[in-house]
Amino acid sequence: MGTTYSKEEILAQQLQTAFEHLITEVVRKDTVFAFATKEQVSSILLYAKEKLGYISFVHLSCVDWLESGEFELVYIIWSPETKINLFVKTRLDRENPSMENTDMIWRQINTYQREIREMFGVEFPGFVGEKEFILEDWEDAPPMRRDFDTLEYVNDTFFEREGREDKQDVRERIAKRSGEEIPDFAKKYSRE
Amino acid sequence: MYNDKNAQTIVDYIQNFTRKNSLFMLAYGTGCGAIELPATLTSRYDAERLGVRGAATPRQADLLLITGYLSTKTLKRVIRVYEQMQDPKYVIGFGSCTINGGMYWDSYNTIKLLDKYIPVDVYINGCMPRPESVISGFQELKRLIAAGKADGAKKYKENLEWYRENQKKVLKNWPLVEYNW
Amino acid sequence: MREKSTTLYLGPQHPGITGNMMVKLQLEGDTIVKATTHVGYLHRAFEKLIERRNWMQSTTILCRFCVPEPDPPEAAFALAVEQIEGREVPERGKYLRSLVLELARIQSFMLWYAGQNGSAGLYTVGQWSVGDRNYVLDLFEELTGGRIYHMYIWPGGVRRDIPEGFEDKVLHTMDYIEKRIDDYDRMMFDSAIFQKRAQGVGIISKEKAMEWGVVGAPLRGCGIGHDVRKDNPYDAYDKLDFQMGIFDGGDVWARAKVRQFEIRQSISMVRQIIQNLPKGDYLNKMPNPMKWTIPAGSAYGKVESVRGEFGFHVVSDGSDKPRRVHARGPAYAHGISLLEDILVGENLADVSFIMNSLGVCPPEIER
Amino acid sequence: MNTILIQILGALATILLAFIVGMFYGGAHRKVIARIQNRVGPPIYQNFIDVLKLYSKETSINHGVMQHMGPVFAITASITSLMFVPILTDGNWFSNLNFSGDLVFLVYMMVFGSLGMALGAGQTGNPNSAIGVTRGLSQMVGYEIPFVMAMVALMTQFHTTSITGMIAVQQQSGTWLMFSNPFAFMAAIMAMLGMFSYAPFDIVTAPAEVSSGPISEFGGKYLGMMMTSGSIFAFVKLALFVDIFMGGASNLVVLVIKTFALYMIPVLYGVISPRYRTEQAITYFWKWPLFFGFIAILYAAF
Repeated sequence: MGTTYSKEEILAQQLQTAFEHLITEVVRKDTVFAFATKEQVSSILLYAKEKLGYISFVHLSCVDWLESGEFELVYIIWSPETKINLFVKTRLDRENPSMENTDMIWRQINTYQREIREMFGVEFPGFVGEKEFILEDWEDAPPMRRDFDTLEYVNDTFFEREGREDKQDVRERIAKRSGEEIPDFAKKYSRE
Repeated sequence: MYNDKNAQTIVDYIQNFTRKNSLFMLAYGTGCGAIELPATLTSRYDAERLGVRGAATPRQADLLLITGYLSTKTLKRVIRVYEQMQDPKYVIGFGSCTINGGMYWDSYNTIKLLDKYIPVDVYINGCMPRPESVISGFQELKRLIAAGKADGAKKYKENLEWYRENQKKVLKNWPLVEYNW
Repeated sequence: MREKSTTLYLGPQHPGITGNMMVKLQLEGDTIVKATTHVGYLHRAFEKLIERRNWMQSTTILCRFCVPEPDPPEAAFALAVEQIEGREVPERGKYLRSLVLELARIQSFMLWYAGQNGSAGLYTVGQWSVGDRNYVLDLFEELTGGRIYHMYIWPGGVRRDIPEGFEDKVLHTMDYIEKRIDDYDRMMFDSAIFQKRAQGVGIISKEKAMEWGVVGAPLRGCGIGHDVRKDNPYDAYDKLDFQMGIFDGGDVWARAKVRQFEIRQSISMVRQIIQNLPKGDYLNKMPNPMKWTIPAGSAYGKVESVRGEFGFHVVSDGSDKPRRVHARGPAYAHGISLLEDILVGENLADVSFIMNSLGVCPPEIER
Repeated sequence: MNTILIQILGALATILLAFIVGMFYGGAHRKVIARIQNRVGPPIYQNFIDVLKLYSKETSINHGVMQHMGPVFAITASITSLMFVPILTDGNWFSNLNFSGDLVFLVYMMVFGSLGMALGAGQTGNPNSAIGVTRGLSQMVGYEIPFVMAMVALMTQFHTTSITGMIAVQQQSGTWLMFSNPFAFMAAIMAMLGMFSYAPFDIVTAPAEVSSGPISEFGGKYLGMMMTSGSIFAFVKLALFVDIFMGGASNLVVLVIKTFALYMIPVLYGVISPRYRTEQAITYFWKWPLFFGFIAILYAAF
């Protein structure tokens, strides 16, 4: 074989040989995606950590794909040797989403799982961690879901300062009230 | 005690003079505006020369600075802290987000209008206000105190039910003790 | 006699806490037996708001993620967007970005001087450094128009070019600050009491450091040399000459030494940038920002802030608004699980001291 | 009759003097610190404004009787101690209640204020206060021992237990006691650093650790009384040290100069020091000050 593989392609191949039916994609420099099923995720994370040297856990993020009815969980891990960000992505059903608890692999995941449970309502069976994390006494739908309308909630709950809707130019009135002159350079920005 | 200026007796005058020249500011950074407070208190702006100094606990403080947005979770603590402070007490709303929500106008977790929940004596606008405007806010508060018009605490006592109603609208679980003065 | 354990709520209103958060401490005498962090007092739902803003408008929100150091979030977001879109940044733009990031590091280091010493009761250094920090903020004000929030780093470059005579002012300020930090160090690092307090306190072991997700100065204070600027160089960092401060020990003292070393590195980097500033464009012009769409895709952009790696996971669905922007601040790892762990067995007097040395910054935990 | 009237007036004048001087020293403290920190600082009379304001605040906290008594104890202890310290070496006005054993009495009286304070703070139920009180008492154990040792050394050396006796010794010999028994002076001055509770020994009220310690729950009038008692007590300590080690003062100008010079020692040491941890502070007192105390006693005995 005369062709030389980049470090990203080597990683993709390593993952594909270890796991059947795993789709990998070399996206750009230092970034590799792996699209895994829900069951594969923890074994991929463990394999990458133990065998491939991806010892640093970077990020766990959840994306709401409302249109296709799925949540996407993205685990990002990083290796100090190859310096590649490996994205392990998996899709969950949006109805009753639940995901395997992985906080024994990296203890940081604990915090991320607490946040995702609270913000998206994704359950992690077997996960111990305090229920309330960021919100307090929250009774509505999990707020980071895309079908939660924050503006509507705001209109229902909070007061608004009157007069915010009218778009009058009040600078002259304020200037008159406090007895100041509007400087010349500012006049050209006037809306009138 | 809070008469209008014409009726101020000499005692009121002395009291207001001491109150305006000695403002103990509670060390509670409720929002991101707290980052300009160190600058306000240090060498270039030095608010201590105007009699403003920090106080560690609400019991000792006269002045509560709401530095920026208030999430509902903090609002509960702020109300508690405000009620623990001793009269006379003043509140400065600091930054645009306390006035009308500022850039968080559509955020589900921050309140938009501070003066519906606790009485505010002076607002300082800007995001974030520069130390100069913070100091000018202090001076405005001093002017109000000297004139005997900084009567937010009195308003709060008189309209306690109205404030409570607003507060309970946002804070669903209300574990606070009902104070009676 | 069995000691009775006390529960002490350190915060949210407490002068010793770094920002608006709470640490619930279980104390036996002065020793901590259990610590629990409670956050969420600063939750503003940024990530929800960004989904409602278009790409350009999110820049104004991003810088408010982290108050003491607002530029790294902007830069990380810009990097992620550029990765998805494949947009190139002109050379001058890269240098200007690095300039702003390093200046931001310097002002944040000076704020750290204040926090670290203030929590130890040495207010003089804090007063000096926060006072002198205004000179750096003046530079920001001249360059970007804002003291704290800059909205300066855009996807594709920076917002505007440097004004005339700015280079001289930067160099002058750097000379002044370099002179001043010697004074701080003399009072802080040479003080026998500070040494006694900082050595052997808040130890993070080398083995656990990677496991816990420690980043930035605390990681380098454990003797592990990782820095995003070296590992995955962005902007102009691959062309700048600098070293990582790596110290052994993993305690507050080692972290302080790392920062003491790195603020000087930052000053030297600013000088290098000013000397080597290339001519040319500073911004790769984007189409009408109000109608600007990004192709579908996702990326993780990360930069090194004072407290450690700051990253954004940005997902685009091809529309004019981000699908999801999820931040990973260093305090997210430091402030919760790590803090809860290393506080056990420490003295009550050191809680705020350790928190300052880890750089726990609540606004970036709860966003 | 006349003497009693003069005594009472003299006592009132002493209290007033101690209050005013103590308050101005507090203001000077803030001013000096501000100048070192590159700031303008508050006006020197700022503490008067603060105290007046605190007295004019309304107080609506009730944690029980002891909370009200705490500040009263503190202020009583300060004034009682003040009554036993000769302010000026001659003249009838400030002689007050000196008697032959007053130094021994004073050593005990100076502790009383802190104890009363501890009782008051203990009742507020604030954990910060409780921890602060514990720290304060531990620290007191630390600095009282070298202080008492220094006093004992002086008492044995000059065979007198009265402060006026000490002043008389100095006036006869013409040298200050800080030169005739330097070890006792060293031990006492190091203990004084702890008594003033400025950095590095401000562990009792350390804001970053225990909010403000025992006074966490004290606002308004209570805090005002604490400040009053604190400034009177500062003056007591300074006047005592001037009397014992620096030959007393023959008039008010000399008194102010000497006490202010002495006062600058803890202030300036505090500006450049971080705070000790509790056990480190106690270790500090039990090292060199204790050593100097022993040497002083040996020096006095032989």
